[in-house]
Amino acid sequence: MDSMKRFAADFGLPRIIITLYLFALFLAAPFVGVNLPASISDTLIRIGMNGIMVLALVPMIQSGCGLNFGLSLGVIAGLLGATISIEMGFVGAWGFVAAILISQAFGAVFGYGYGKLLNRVKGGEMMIATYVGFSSVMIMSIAWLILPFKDPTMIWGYGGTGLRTTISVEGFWRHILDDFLVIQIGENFKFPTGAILVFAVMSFLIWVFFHLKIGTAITAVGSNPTYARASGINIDRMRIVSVMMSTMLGALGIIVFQQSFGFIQLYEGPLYMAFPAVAAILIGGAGVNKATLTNVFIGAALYQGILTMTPSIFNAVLKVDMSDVIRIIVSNGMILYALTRKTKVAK
Amino acid sequence: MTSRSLFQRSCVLLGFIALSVYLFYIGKGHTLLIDTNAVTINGKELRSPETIEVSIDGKPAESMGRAERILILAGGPRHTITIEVLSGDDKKVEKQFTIPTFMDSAVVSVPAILGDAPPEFWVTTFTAPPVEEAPAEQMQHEQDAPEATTEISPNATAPGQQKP
Amino acid sequence: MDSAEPILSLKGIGKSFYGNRVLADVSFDVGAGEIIGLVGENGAGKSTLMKILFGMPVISETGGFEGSIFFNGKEARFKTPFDALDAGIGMVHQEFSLIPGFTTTENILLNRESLNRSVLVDIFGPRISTLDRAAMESRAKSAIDKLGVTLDPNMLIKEMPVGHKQFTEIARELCRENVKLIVLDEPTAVLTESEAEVLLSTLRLLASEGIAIIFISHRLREVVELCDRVVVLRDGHKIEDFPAKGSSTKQIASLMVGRSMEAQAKIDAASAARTIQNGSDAGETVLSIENLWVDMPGETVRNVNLSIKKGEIFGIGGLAGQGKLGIPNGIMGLSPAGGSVVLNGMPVALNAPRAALERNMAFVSEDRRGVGLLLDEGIDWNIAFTAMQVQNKFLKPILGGLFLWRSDAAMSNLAEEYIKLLEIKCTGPGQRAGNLSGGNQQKVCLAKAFALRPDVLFVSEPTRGIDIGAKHLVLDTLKKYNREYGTTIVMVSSELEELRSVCDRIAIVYEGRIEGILPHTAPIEDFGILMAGADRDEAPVALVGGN
Amino acid sequence: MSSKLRLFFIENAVVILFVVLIAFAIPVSGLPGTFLMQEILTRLGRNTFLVIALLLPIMAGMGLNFGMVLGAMAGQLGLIFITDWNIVGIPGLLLAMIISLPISVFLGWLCGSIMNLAKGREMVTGFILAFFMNGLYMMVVLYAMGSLIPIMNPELLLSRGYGIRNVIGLDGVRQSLDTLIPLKVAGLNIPVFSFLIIAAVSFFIIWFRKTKIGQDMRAAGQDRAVSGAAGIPVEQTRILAIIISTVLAGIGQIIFLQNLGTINTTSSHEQIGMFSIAALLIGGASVTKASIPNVIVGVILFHLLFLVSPMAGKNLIGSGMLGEYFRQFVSYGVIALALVLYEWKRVTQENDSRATLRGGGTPAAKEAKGGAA
Repeated sequence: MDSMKRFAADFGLPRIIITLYLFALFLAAPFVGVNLPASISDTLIRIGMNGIMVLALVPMIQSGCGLNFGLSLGVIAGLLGATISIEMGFVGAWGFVAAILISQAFGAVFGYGYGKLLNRVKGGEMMIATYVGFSSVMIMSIAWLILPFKDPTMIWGYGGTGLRTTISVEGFWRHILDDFLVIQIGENFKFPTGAILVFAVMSFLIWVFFHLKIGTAITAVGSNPTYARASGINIDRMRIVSVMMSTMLGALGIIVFQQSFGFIQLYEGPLYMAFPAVAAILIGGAGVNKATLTNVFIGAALYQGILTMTPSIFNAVLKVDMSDVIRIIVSNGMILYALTRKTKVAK
Repeated sequence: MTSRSLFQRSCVLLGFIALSVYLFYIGKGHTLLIDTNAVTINGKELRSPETIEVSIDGKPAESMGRAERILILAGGPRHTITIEVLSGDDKKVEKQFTIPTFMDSAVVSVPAILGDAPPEFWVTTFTAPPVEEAPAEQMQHEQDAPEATTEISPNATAPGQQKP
Repeated sequence: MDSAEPILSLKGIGKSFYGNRVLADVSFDVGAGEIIGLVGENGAGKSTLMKILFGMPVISETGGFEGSIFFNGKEARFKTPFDALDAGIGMVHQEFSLIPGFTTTENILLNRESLNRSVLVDIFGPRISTLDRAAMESRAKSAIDKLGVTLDPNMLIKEMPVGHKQFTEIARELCRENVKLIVLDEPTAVLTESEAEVLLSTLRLLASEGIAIIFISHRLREVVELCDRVVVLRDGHKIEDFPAKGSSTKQIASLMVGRSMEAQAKIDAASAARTIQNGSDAGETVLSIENLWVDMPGETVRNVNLSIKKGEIFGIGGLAGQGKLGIPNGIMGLSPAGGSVVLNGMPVALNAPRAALERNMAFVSEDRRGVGLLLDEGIDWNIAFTAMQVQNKFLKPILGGLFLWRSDAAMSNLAEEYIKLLEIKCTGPGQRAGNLSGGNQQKVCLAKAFALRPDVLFVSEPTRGIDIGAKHLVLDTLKKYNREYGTTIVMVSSELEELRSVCDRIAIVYEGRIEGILPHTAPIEDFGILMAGADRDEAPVALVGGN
Repeated sequence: MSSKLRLFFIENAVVILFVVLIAFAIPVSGLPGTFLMQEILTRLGRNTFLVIALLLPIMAGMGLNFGMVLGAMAGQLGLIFITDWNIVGIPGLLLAMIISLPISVFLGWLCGSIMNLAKGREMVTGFILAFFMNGLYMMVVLYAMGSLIPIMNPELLLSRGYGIRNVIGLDGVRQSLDTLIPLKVAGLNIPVFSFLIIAAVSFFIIWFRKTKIGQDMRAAGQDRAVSGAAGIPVEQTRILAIIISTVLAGIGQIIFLQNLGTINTTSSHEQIGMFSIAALLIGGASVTKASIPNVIVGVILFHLLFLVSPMAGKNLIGSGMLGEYFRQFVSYGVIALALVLYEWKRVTQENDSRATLRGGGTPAAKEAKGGAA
């Protein structure tokens, strides 16, 4: 019995409530005429879309840099990759790969600078990450207006300079992953094998990374920086590696997101992108300086499950769409819960 | 000390409650419908002069013909109405009247005031006649902006530009 | 000095933490206007005694204390420090507890400011009234004048010289209405000579006005000059309580580090059994240190010169705060340091922990939980980590050596090996280091260092805060490793007995310099002399001794 | 002399940067001087109160109170009720403030206690708490009002019968503060009464700093351990600082919306926290030190920039949006800059203070070096 109690204690009351809430939604679905297979398939698609964004938080949490509210920097790198790939006219799979490669280059550069900054402000990372993320989104918005993009599908209709706010990836690499080896059961259950596959592969790579020598060192830096320093680890370099990884994964994540969403959202699109990912990994059980892959899987599944099930169930039952309000309360409630736990690292 | 401070604190609390009630009382807004239709009081039929200028609580005056009705918003229970008769013996009348707090809209009869009818006839509560007039007025206020939570991004279900 | 009826008298005070006896049957009195010098090595129980006097919550939380305290003639049991403060006992800590951005006046009267009572008090409570700055300044001035020093009441603390900060704290304690006893914990530790002199004269002035003073310090010279009586604590027992006049720092030092009877027997047996196989000057020098300075907070090393022989167990002792801990931290690059360190003929780069580790030197830190352990990870991680990172042990190359894969199996085998070797009581290699006992945690730190197979092993305070059984095991393991693998061990400890029972030669550090090096068989008094830095100050004390 | 000058520049680097920026942007924007003056006067009357609400938590060591948005929500609830009851003019505003009082005291107490749970990261906790409470606020306003909470005036409700409309006109109370004492000087009408209110709250802050509770806040702000040891109830003092800040933010929001004339129920409170904090920082305040002059200078510079940058963007690059984004970038950027400077100074201070503890470490090093050489 006490192992149950221990599991409940460390799993945390709010997490239990959320899991029960989602479970209730899934149970209620058939009774209120909500098509269960469609909802499950919708949830899976969204897990494929957002999974990598949640995964991107793991390196920085492990290295003790805290919750990466500045994930939008990675998203910006991804947007640059996508737009440049479209500008160069790459289409289909090659366009998708080009977008990813370009975005990884930008992600590395942004991550390096961002990591250097965070090393100067050890202890106060989270708030600074938030506002560095916000200001860089705004600088990019100015850049989107000025950068010399020519591709007709992207620039404003009447030939002005500057890119449109949302650019369709229709002709380029829309659903390239979702439709890859897609498993279609019945008319409304679609398993996005491509996206889930990429998410699984990336998670495996992260798992491998944290089994390498450098990964072990990063985990030690997060767990006790003085111990790591006394063992000859160059703490600042390890933190920069973790920030670069987080930013590059963010860049990859947004591109996978866009191929499924079908649109690239520029200007203020990425402003609040970090918060759903942070909420998801916290719902999954991560702490402010400890995150495992199970946290990512459980978190992404729970969070996206709630996001898909709440609107359909509430519409069916109460004829009112409170899903937006519930999403805000649940995700921010989880972040608040994590922030008020007693941890010494990464304010 | 505690009994004294308890007493003082309850005084402050009561003070706040009293102040709120007072503010509610003197701040309550009313819609006044200034009416120049003829009206018969105690058997005497009173008619309003050809053209007059009416102003409430010193606000800019508005000219009115016979059998017209204009709408003025005013706050508080006590009001002064100044009526200046332009046609004929240009008499100027200034009268005080009060409106009960919970009477949202009230009809103020100019002929009753000019004809020195007893004060209780000056103001009558406005009962919205069933059909023809109410909707018209209703339409004018209807600014039902679009639903608060509709998404502007093309694909509504996916979390596009969402607040956290 | 007229101690008609003692302000404070402690009767049979005893305390044990989790079965570990820290204080046993300590009793002494403090009369009005009397200055008591309380001396004793770290861990002798001084700070626990003060915590008991002040009713710190940590005492009641760990089972209260034995014996009784009489203050002002009445039995007193202070449940919180505020009761003690109100009763009239003031405390001046070593680290300043002052608000940097406040002026002297504001600090002296912190939370006892004089207020002009405002009419709103009944509604909003007493804290709504404004401060009466003028009255505050005059109260502060009177407290400062009592000290006989000149302090500008409106100067901000952060712009103040260190000495003035000390006086501000004392003034704050004086300002309490019925202060009768002031406890000063290492007040002169951060003062220059001149500032210390001024402080001593101030304390004499306060004593003459009838305030009792407990003066805790490691500067024995000051204790002799200032105090009326000296109370020596060792291992939780009150060893001596004698008038300071006519006593010498040498005498006090040797009392502080003298050994109780059974410990003495242990040392004689151990040293007799061990043949002198590595004599002091035989064998070539493995490590030579010249003009080493280390900037470690509270343990500054000013100028250390040592040469350590191969296969030797070299001890470094000395009183707390004299800089002995700074030496290993400096050499291993954990604190900023300078000077030259040559290992096997080749110089070692300082300020780079990696360089020291790569030169096959290992360090078991005195700060177990802070530096020595990964509390959230398992025992296997803790032991294998440094060896893995520095010597690429427990790693399998994959993809043709492009990456190095951590083999958890090898790590847990290593952990199993050391669990058996050091008898670490745990549920297995995976158990989190955080929930091991103190003794077992120390064994894990040792295992971490042994896993590196170092040529030179620095060990800092290996037996502090662990139970007796674990102490013996740790020391025996060190000796075994030295015999079997010939590892040169440099052991830094404040327990002189241990040093004398384990080490071949022992250097004593005083004020950041090596005062002298003695063979382990040297008599205890000689160590006492070096510890008190006596030979350099012997001369002046003798001259002045007559007062 | 040069070092003092250098110190002056470092201290007010941010203010000087913005003065230069605006001096460059005003001519480019081509906006007439009188228009700018008039706008600045109205905005001073409108926003200063909100920025002043930030001063106490900074003094109490809790940094920039991103949780002031909770106060803005309370203020808006007050306004919604008086609009529903159709209470007009000054009495309406006063009643709205009285209604918002208990709500913001409760929200302030809640925010303060949660911040006490996350000591050391009060700012990010306040920031997330603002989003969290925004969820609850939207639930109350969009779903509870009209259904659970009786709303008499049907015009306020959405077409579905419950939930407050997106945009509410405050015609009953619009501009009632600003026009209470009309004064026209050289063609500019000056909201005298609003300035009186701001003067009143400034004196309140100055007086408050002199009280014992103000002194306790300053002590707790600089060193929690020492003030706790001296017997100051640190936890309650910090909560009180947040409560007062939330109450002032509520009142400030009512003044702000009265001047604006309309509420958009779901969004006009969200940006208010960020704009007020950005304004305060542009005025030269830092995360640990802020004064009333910082507030005034900050509001003027921030809003000058706010007015000028879209036009400057249009004239420079021909796109108004550029100026808009530049304005947002400046607001976020100045907060990021202030946070980085604060943490950077804090980290270096920690290293220096360790040095002083060494009992003059550096002389020891010099002496030994001297010895070695």
